[in-house]
Amino acid sequence: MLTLVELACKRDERTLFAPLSETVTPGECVALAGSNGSGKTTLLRTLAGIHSQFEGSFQCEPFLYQGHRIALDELLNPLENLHWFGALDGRTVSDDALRDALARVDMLPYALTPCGRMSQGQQRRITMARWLLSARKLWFLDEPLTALDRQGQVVLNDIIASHIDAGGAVFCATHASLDVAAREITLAPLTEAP
Amino acid sequence: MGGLLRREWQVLARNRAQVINPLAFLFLAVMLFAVGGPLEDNTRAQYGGAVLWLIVLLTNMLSLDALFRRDYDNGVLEQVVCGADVPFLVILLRIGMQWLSTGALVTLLAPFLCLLLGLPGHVTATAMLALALGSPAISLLGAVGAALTVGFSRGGILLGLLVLPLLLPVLIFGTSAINQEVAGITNNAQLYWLGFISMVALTIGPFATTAGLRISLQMQ
Amino acid sequence: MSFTSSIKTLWHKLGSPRWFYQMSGPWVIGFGIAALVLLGVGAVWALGFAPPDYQQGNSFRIMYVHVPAAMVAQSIYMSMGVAGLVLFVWRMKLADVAIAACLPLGMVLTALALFSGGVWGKPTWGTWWEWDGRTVSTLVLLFLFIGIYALREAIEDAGLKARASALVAMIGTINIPIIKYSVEWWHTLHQPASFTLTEKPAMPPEMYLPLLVMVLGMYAFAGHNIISRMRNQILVRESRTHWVREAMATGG
Amino acid sequence: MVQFESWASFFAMGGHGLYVWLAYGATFLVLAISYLSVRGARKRLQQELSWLSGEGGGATQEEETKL
Repeated sequence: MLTLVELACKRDERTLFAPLSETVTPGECVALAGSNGSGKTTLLRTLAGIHSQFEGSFQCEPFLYQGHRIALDELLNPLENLHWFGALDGRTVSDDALRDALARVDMLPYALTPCGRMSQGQQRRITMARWLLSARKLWFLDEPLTALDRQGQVVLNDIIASHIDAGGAVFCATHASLDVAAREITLAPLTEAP
Repeated sequence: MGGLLRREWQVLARNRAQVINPLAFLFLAVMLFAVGGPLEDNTRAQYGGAVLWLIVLLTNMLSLDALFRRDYDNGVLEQVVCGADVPFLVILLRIGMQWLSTGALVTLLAPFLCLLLGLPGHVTATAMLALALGSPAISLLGAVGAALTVGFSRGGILLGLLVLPLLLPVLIFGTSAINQEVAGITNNAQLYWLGFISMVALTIGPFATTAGLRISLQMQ
Repeated sequence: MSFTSSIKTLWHKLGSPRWFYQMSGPWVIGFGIAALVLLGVGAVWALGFAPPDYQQGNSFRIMYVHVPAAMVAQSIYMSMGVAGLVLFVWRMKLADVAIAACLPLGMVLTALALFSGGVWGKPTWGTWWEWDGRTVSTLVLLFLFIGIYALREAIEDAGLKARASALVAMIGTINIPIIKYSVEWWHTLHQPASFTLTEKPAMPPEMYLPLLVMVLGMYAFAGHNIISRMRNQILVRESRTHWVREAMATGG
Repeated sequence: MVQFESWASFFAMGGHGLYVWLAYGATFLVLAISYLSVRGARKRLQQELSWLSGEGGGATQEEETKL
């Protein structure tokens, strides 16, 4: 699903970590550990095609990327946002699929309130609904646990577990450990570039 | 495609200030020029065309600065670049919407502006045609500057510095189209040139804007 | 080796700054000597031996300094556009070194062209600044340079700085012909078609040859200056590598 | 052949001497400054790096050579 060959990301012409070679197969959850500034976010953004300064290579099938930013338009309500993200993928999202996704994250009553007026945790839940609606099998999640309350974390672990069982793959950077059994990769930060 | 367009309309409907403020500034600037400029009507007609185009250019710079800023901050732009099959289309739609809310609207309001600027009646048709042909180039090339400067907090100045030199031909041909109409000389050449420049901007604009956004996104 | 394969190997070698650094040493000296000779001979020829202009007298000699500066400045901007294309398509690091090296000299020569243009205008038209087709397009060129310079100052990340300035240089280069034509057209509109100083009339050889020598001299100087700036840039960017250390130790 | 009879008329340049010498002076001054600044930057770099090559380690002070 995802193969990395001697991948080393660079920022401001400096290599951040030792070259990495990994493969992620369907039904696998990989947790990316590493101290702050070790390049976890940069690696995820490189795999998502946003960051373009790296050495080595990687192949990955169509993916879903969730960065630090919420990726919701604060002027629009959840329904409009999710419809738009569906259109971004070139799909039209049916109403009951929307209803199920929102129910799954317990955000159904908030379906029509503009996202700008929601709390950070609620917006995170709406992005989880977006993951459910996206047809992409490979998920890149950057610190998914941030701003989630206890109940939210339960929902998150439940979603990831069912995604893995359904044959998807998750490649996520996180400090707190996930309930799901995850293979750990640590990035060895390069103190002095060769 | 429909879904993408729907969101643009929704954002436009809920963020009307983004459309109204530049227009208000446009009329304000025209008034300032009219008050500041010479009073006799014959001289005012001579520089009316230049004033009109200058103000349209500068108002566009104001609205271009905020073109991608909101999506850049809330993370939607990331999803466009890495999620969409064709990010180019989404960005072309966004530029189109910006043109609608500035270029097209100014073209529709041109009769009032020509009136305020003391341009004779028969000039209005040419002014509208020139604005319609020239304003796409402003939005398309301006979007490239907006994409490159969205990462900086005070990007507005740099946006103008990067884009206005490239828009000099639009100012030259737009102004002389109106001036020659005032003098009664045919000005098809200028209109063709404005159309040509807009076509060039249409071919390189969206691609360069996408490349610019990819650069700015790496600055986050 | 067939022609195409030697081009391929050259292209491949250009990818490594080290090869360029070692190869460019003699080029810098060559360009330097050529510039010295050409500019020296050209200046003496233009000042002492070229005939004065029948209308303007001796102030015409400023053209031998004004035209080369304006021409080379524009060629520098065009080469930055090409370097930008190379950087964008083939991701060659050397292209950004070229853009960073071309920028200061390009700006300085454009400003110089504007200054000498103004000094030339004073005795000829009585004003230090004449809104003439050439002066306006040189002024626009200066703003295009300043735009790239300001953008490079605003971006910290070296890789992004390179890609952003490459993009702006490419777009600027595409627009230069359109801007030039529109400014020339605008000028002819305002200026009745009298003898415009900047239109190059068919010059007799004794006027034209010193100009050619001065232009070649200016190009040689630009070559020398830009390549030595590129070498400095390479030293700064590759300062941690061992080959730079050895080169420096042996005074290379 | 030489256009001027005497050195005096050469410098006077038929009345336009001020402008001609101002333009030539400025041009060659700018070229000289540009050349010297590049050579100066190179000398500074050479000292910095050769001093460091003795040390063998650590980064130089990363500064973009300006003009």
